[in-house]
Amino acid sequence: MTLLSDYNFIGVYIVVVVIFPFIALGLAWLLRPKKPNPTKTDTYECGLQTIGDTWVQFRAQYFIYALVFVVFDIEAVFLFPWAVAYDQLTLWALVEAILFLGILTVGLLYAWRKGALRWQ
Amino acid sequence: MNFSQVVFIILSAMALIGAVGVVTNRNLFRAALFLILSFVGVAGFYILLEAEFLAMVQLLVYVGAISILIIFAIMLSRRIMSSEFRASNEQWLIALVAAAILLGVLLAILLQVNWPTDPVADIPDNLMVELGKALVAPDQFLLVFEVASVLLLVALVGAVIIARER
Amino acid sequence: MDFILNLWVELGAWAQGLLNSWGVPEWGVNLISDIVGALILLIIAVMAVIIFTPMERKVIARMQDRPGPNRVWPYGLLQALADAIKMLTKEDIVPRNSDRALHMLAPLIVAIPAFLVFAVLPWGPQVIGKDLNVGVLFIVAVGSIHVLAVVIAGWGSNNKFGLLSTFRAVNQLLAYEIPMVLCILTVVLFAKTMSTVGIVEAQTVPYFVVTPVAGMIFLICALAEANRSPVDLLEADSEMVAGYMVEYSGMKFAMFFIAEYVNIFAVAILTSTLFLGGYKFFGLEAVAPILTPVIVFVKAVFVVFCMLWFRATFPRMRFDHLVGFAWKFLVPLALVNLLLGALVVKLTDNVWGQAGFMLLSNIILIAITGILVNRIARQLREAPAIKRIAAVER
Amino acid sequence: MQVPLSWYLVVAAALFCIGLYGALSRRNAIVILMGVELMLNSVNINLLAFWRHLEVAGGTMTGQVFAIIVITVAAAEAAVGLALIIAVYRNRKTVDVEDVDLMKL
Repeated sequence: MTLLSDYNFIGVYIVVVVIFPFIALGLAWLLRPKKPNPTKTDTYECGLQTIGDTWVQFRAQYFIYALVFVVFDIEAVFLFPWAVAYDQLTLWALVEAILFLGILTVGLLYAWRKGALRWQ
Repeated sequence: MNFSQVVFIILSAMALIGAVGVVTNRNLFRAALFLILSFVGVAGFYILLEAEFLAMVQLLVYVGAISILIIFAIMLSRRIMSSEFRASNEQWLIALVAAAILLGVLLAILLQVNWPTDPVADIPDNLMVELGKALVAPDQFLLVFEVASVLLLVALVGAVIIARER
Repeated sequence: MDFILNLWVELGAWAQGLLNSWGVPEWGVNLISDIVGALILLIIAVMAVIIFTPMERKVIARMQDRPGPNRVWPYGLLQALADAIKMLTKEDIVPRNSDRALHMLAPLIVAIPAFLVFAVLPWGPQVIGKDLNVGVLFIVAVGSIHVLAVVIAGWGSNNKFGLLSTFRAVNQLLAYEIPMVLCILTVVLFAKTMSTVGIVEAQTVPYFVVTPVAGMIFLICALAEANRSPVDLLEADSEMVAGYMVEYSGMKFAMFFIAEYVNIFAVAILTSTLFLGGYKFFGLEAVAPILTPVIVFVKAVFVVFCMLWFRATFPRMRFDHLVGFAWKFLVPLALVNLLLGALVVKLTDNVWGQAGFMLLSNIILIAITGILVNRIARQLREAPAIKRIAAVER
Repeated sequence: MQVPLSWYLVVAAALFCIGLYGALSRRNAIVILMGVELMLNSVNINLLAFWRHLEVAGGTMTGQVFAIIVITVAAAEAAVGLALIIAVYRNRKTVDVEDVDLMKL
């Protein structure tokens, strides 16, 4: 139960932190003026009427960056236990990690070569 | 009913409400947000199971990476605000019945077994070290460790080829 | 004497004893001390806004040779309070075209990760919210929720510029998270633990001296994650109005504002914990444990000062350069540094030996990187214009 | 004091079936993918629940490592799956699986 009692505090803290914005916004709700008018609720574009859809042509480029991120995020997940235990491992652990990172670096280099990291 | 069990019920409410939200919501973006709610609930389960590393990984990978990927895909494939879509296909009723039957069967089997109520042992203090050792030990999961990197490489290369604009 | 030395710990024990003597049951005492601890952390985090907004304005003003805010007594130091009152009394506007529920959801979420990080940041050996076994991973994992708030804000507002900025913001945050995690991994490698207190305890030599490369990369990533100029592209005023926050007014905007400054404070403390020795200061922490929070705070203010210095010195980067810099320069460099660290740890068990070898290898690494960058830059400069553009864009 | 193992199994089964229903009944490819992610999550709950209640005594880490692998596979699947969806959308302007029937006779 020692580990779970660690997280009691985290749980209480999460509750406090989640309540805080509600209190702040509630206070503002009490104090602020409420005078709605249609011009105020326009989409803000420096005073111009907004033209067309909000849907601007988004690039698949953004998606590819996120893709590379996902792969490297998971690589980090594997390396965290490795790094903590590294002191008690043999030299082979280093070789294995180099292999692991080497394979992923090939992926990064591939994406780089193919221009996936280039802004078009 | 003790404290952990109350927390468990709150978390399972989160996970299940999130899951139901994913499959019933007609707005894609909101469905993705419900999915994240479900992920967070599952991360809470991992804490209750004293697998804190996995709980953090769940947050890091599912909430921080996969859901962002899904939201990007939604933004790329939908006109914003018109994100309503034709909800279900003609076989939704069959699917519902099939899922319900599967749930029934699973529950029937699960509840027959006399599962242990309490864990058999406490968590060792140096869990992370044990995990790290297991990952790189040749007689345990070394192959898995290396194959995972190959899998990630293949996924990266494949996805980049497919998603790139030509 | 012991009482004065360990004031913070003794104070907590005394309060718990007092509650016990009143006949409060065990779980009640724990709950009350948890709630009090949580409130203290929350107040410390909110203090960041009150301390750092005037500091930022004053420091930047000095660097730009102007007085800065000087109306609100004294010397404009209460500016933050005046801002708070203004924000509280501003009208709340929800754009007609927005997705109302999501628009309201984003400000509720955005501050949560920033505050949560404070739970594991150490102010002293025992003066800490909770010393988790997976402390630094907790920070990284919780920090990734920030991205989510940005996405919800951008989508919920239904504004072209807001959405465009959201895409930029998410890409920047994602790109700089990877080198950041790799630097944290290097630190974990040397400290052999993920607990924040454990990392501070392991720093006989501050890790910024042991591995300056990781320290610098971490600082750059910290700037990007906290959205500071020169890498503040997500709300680059001249291009994006106010970025994904463009449709937010009044207290909802204030939530983003608070989140930003709490983030800066958290990142500054994190930098001092991971690289500057945290609550340690040449043995002072052993002589006077009461001073440990002060040591942490001074180090954090120093880091924030460096961030402001950066802001005043460097011009804003172009977006493609920014993301390219992370993926093509910081990530490979951090990877090489991580492997160098692994090699050094295996080379010797002695802490000083490790520090010496690592520092040496880092200096060599910096030199090699400098030569390489210089050579590539020269090639680009001497190449014909067409080729140059093609090469830069690769 | 602890939560019984059977509770985890029941919730995981419910999560799996909801995910299955989502994957079978929706038209939108992205929602189908989300259903699959839910199913993988429920599997992970089971793996870790069994690890905690039955495996810890042996001191092995199979449950944890399996869970990490499942997360890795889920991420790879999401990456490739979403890339496919984007590619399909670019060519056919739809992500509705009913409309992507080019290979059908």
